[in-house]
Amino acid sequence: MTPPSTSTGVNLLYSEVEDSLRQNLRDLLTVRCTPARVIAMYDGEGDLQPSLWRELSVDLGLAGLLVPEERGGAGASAREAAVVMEELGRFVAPVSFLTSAVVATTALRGTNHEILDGLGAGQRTAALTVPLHLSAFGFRAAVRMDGEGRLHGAVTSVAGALDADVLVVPVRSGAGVELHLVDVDGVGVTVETVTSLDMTRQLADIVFTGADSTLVVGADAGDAAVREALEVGAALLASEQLGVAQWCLDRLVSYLVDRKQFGRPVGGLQAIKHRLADLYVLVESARAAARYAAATAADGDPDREVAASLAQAFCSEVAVKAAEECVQLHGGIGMTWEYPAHLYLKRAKADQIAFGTAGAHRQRLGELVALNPATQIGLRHD
Amino acid sequence: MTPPSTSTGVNLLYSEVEDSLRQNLRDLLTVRCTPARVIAMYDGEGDLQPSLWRELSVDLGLAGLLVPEERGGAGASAREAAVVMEELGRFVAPVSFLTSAVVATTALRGTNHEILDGLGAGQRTAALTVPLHLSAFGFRAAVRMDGEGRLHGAVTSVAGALDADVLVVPVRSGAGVELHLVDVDGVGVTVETVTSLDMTRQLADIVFTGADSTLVVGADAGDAAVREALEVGAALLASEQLGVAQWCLDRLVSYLVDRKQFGRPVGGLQAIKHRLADLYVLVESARAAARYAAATAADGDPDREVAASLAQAFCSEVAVKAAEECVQLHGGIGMTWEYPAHLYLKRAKADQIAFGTAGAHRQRLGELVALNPATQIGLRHD
Amino acid sequence: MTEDVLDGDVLTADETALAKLSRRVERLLDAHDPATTDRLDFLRARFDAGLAWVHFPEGLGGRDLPRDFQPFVDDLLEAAGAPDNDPRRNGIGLGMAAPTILAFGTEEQKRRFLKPLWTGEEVWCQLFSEPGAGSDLAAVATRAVRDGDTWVVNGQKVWTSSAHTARFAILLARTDPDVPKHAGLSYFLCDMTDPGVDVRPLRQLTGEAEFNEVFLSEVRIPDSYRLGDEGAGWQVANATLMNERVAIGGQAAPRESGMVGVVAETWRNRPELRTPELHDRLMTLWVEAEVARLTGQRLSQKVIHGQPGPEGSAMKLSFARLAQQLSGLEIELLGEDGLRYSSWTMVRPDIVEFTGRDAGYRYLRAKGNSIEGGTSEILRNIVAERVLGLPSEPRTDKHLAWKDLPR
Amino acid sequence: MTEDVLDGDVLTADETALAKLSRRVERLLDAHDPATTDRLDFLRARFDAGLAWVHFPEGLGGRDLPRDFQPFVDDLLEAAGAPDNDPRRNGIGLGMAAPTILAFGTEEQKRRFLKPLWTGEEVWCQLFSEPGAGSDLAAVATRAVRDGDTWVVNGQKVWTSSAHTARFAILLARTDPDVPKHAGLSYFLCDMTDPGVDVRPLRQLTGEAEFNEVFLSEVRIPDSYRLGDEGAGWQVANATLMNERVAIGGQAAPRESGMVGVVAETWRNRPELRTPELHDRLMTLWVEAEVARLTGQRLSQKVIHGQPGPEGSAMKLSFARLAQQLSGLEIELLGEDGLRYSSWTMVRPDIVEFTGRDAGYRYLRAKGNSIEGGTSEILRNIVAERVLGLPSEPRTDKHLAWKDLPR
Repeated sequence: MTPPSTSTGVNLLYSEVEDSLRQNLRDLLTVRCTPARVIAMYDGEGDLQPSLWRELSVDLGLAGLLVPEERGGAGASAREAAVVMEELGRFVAPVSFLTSAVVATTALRGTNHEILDGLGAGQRTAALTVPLHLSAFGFRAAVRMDGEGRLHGAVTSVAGALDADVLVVPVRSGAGVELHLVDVDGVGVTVETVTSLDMTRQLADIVFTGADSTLVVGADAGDAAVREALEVGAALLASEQLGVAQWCLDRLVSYLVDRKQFGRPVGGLQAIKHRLADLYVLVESARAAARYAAATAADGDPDREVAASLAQAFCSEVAVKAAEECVQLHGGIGMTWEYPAHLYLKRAKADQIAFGTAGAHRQRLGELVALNPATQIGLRHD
Repeated sequence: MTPPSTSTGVNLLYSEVEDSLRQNLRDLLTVRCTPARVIAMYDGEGDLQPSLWRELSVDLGLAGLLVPEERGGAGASAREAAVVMEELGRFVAPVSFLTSAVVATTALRGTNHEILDGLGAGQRTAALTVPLHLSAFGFRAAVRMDGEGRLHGAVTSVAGALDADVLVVPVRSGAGVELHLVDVDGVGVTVETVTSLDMTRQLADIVFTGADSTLVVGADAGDAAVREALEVGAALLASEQLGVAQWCLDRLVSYLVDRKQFGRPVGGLQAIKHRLADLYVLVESARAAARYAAATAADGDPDREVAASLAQAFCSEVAVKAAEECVQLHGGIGMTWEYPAHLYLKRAKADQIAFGTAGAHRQRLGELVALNPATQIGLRHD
Repeated sequence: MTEDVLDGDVLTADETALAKLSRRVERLLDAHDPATTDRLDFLRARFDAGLAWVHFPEGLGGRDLPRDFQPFVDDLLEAAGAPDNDPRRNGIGLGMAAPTILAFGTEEQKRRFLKPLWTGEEVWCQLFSEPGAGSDLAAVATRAVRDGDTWVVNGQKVWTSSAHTARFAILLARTDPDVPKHAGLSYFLCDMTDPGVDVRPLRQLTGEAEFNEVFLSEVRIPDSYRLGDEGAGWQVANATLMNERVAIGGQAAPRESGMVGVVAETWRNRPELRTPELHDRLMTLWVEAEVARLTGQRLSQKVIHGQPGPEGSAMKLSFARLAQQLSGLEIELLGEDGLRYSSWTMVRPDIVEFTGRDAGYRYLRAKGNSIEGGTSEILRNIVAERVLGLPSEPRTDKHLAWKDLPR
Repeated sequence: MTEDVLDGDVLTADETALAKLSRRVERLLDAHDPATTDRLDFLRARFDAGLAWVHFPEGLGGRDLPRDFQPFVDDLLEAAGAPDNDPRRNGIGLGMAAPTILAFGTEEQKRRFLKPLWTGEEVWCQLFSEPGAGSDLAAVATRAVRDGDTWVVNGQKVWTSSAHTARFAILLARTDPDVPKHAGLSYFLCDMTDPGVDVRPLRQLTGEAEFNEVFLSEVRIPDSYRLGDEGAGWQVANATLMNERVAIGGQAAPRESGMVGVVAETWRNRPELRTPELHDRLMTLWVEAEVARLTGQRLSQKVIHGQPGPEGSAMKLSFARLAQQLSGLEIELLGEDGLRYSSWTMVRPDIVEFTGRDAGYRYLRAKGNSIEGGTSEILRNIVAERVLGLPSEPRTDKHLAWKDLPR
């Protein structure tokens, strides 16, 4: 007997559990993750990150969301993680949820290694050691092992490494890609901070010169583990982008209803109204795309690779568009350091590059849905 | 001593001669080329074309504008022809000016052949026998000669052929491309009408099965003559596109100032005003691009190939945009057969394909200004 | 969740309802073998069995069930070879007149009109728009003057599809010019066979006359055909329009339905036309179309047990924009073939396929998508005001009597 | 055309004027050898010779010639190794204050201010915008109250570039709150060394403090420093803004100047970053930038003997949009490198280069291009109303006394 839901496909709504998770997180972030504290990070006054991450990871238990229950985690799915990403985006929260609790955890989830206990409990924080701009379909390992089993190589622009105590390093071997754990403070590991466009997800350049490591995923499975981690990262980044865009829209609406020029609220001028209406359509569309990516990732749906690229191709543009409109329609105040709009602009623009640009994902989709590119450049010259 | 004009480059303004030419033409077209008569052409009630072309070509002398003075023409330049194209675009006039007086005449201009006398006097009308969508840089000749010197081959989607008495046919030969004159009514020539998206520039499919012909340009010069003709065609088509866009903007402004909804003129609603302001910016920009293409074509400026592709890459999009806005902002009435907006939409859309699409011209510009494409598809997968 | 027991198993409420529906379908098929029953007899029997539109009330073709149970019934009947009611012939009747009659009609009106509407015996059209009242629908000037128990109607309507095949129309007319314009309208059901109704084809830019102009001269409508209260026509008409926008924008459909599917097929079948530029533009629109599809799916999941809200306006905005951009791209992709057109001959089609005929037709016809059923400009106003809560335009026409407004 | 004779040849009027200019330059250089003359002495002598801005009147640094003769003079002097007046340090003075003083100033004001302005001895800034009066500039609340022959000014201004290096400011203040807002403003020249002027850096999203906030407390301005009539400040300020928009959008420049040149160079130097998608987007923007350049060139040909009109607003719209799209594209093109930023350290730059520093800076700074000097929204209003003649918005703030307006 066919259940009614099949007539409309994958469930794209929020569950009550997700709504309640969102509310708890929002309550905490409203108090703890204020714009002024986030802005201070750009001046290197970064005491926000460690304490905030402790509260989220331990007190709210978010670090263990994707850790299997048998390793002490919540055993939740990408759906719940996506709701967390939305809220973190809404507050441009500078925490390691995406890098440690989503990407690194996904890379390790199949191992049942004890590191998962620490990750799930929020006692350890990990970072997959790949450049932030890398997509699942563009991944190549940059680190190699010497004859004595020590690691060598450089990986630039790694997100989350500055807040991690353990690095999950993809290592080239003859038989494929292995995953190794490396202690951030270990001998032969250099982590250099990078002044980043988005200082709320600051990057680091990492160099291995004969570092010790522990093998956790063998050469038969490492490549797939990294690609899955990056694909889930792309899928859930869409929810962060949705949160960024939603904040921009909400803030614009409330600002422009209050702001008066020429004797009228600016939000009542038709040209502004139409732009906000268009933005609303984009944000609601981004929500459908992000929910679909999360739901298919949660269910291991065969369409999940399409869904992840679809969501990145769409949501990354929406977040940038929303942040740009947010600065523009605030006028001068949106350009100031004190007003938080720029935090969202910088996050949105950096997110546009993260896990592959929209253009790269469109190209990938063409391969996945049999819409092939021109076979030759300059073939048609009419 | 440096003349002052060099500080601001090529003259992009209209001269008094051009203004007066425009006014004469507009006066005539206002009376003779009414929307109702143009619309009737879509139902095959096409008595407008021959009489109108006679008045323009003979009475106003427009057929001989580009014919050298020594062959009885006006010896004018692409600047003046561009102004004529603007006005013809403004009235979507169904005449052979572009196909005969610009393109075919340019192809033959270097020959000093007596056919130029007839063309210049408006007694003969010619059509370069190439598909309308072909660009100068995409040209290849499709017709060949048999051992007895007779022509064979098919050329589809030729503009102007239905109104021409002589065809200017590019013919492949071992040494290059020759140009031949062929009588439209001659033996071995079949001209089949094509129901066209733009019936004001109706196309024809032409088949040569052993047709007699007269050689006018030899294999050493034919290819260059055709390419120059198509380049000038592209350069001046931009002025037609400007005229189309200008009509759409002017008509919208006058309609929307009158049209009242919700107790106010629609043209006073801010969202509409902003769209019309954006359209004005596009139209004025298209004017600069079209004038530059005309001026550089007139002067044989080394930048003329860039200018022609620049103008097509820009103006073809502006005309389509203006015509689409014209239909949309008229509301229902813009969709009706009786209202002339659709004539401009169809002309603009067909013009977008003519002489190469905007995309093809952008690609060509990349080659011309050393902005090379990616050397390999799918190279960058981040 | 309530539980039920069927054949010994404990079932959810949904499963119980489906099982019951399934049996009801079996009984209908047993009593009226599709292979031997007259088409219309079968459709009437299906209506009487409550299997026409299951979310309608019992006795009016439905069973008071959620709307999303309908595809289950449709699939069973289709599998058994049963005829359908050819819904495309009566889109306005099914999508707009029926839900409005259900919501605002008297018992007599529902009994009289819904059954022949559903079976397709009576096709419906819509007499709303006028030359002077397009986006500003509340400005309709068609007058209805009471004469005892009937109304005498005079005026001109435009953009009426199916007027030449319709038996009835939903009609918006001005019954009181002395009050502000939104307050002086009433909503009627109009018999199109009345001798005062004159239907003339209205040709559009595609060459076809898909719509009509309708001239109303001394048309007499009984007061029993008024839908909703006198003066409440604006509220009733708005309910109709919300249904229209959901019908246009919010349907669940598989990937690559509609315009995007047409262009994707052209791309796949014509490799010689491909360029890198066109590929990226195609993929951009493919992404947007697929996201719009998911957005429509999400919307229908949200409203599945409720009424359509202003979110449907957002969907229609996306639908229109994508149809236009995709059909415009297709012509560029086709290049030379895009310069050709199938035929400009004036015809009056019974059914309109946005994706039918050739690329030129699709391009031209799609221009109407952002005008018909609410222009995209009006829909943006609706989204801005009703969804985002932004202030409305300063207006002078809301409080003056209609007769005193400047024209 | 009048003719003249020089060295036996018949010359056009233009040629005659150029020949005369050439001789005048020679005489200046003979009398003040750049190699041995103090920079400031040379600049003052150049001003006195009427070679500073030839389109200004004689006696005020010019020769009443068309504006396009200036590059000829500049080129001759540059070739002779003469110093220039470092115009970028005093952009507001040269581009906005000077033409406004010339158009509206008294003879005394012109004599007092134009020469040290042109030589750069006195840098100028602009005190127009306020936190409560951004796009709605006529809403300025800074008060100027007359006290005998002086005005006492109190208020707060924002977005003042060069305030920390400026000696003078052009200032818009409210002198009469009892009349509608456009009628109660006056325009002043303000001495920035007055003890009541407090300049504080205003940090912006790039990390820099390129602008300032300026607090005015009991600042005393002599009435002889009022520019234009009392109550005519709005008209004077509009003339200033028109000059600003032309200065921003309408300069003649070679192909690939500005942002498009930066991105094109990145493209040429980094072949490994190229993709087909990025190529078409680059070419699209390259085309638009080149067309915008030609449009600016056409505009300057049109206005070369006249005053800037509202068409300058159209140019500024294109300039801002292109700077934003190009700088946004550059970050995508750079990919990984686009994720990095040079430095967030707070600095107060003397000169702002829109295309300076790194890609991230360009992207962020360009966001201001559609806000400063008139937002793109305001410019669209100007184009719609003043160029296309479309009706203005219904407004309630044009006839009420300023003090009675809702805030």
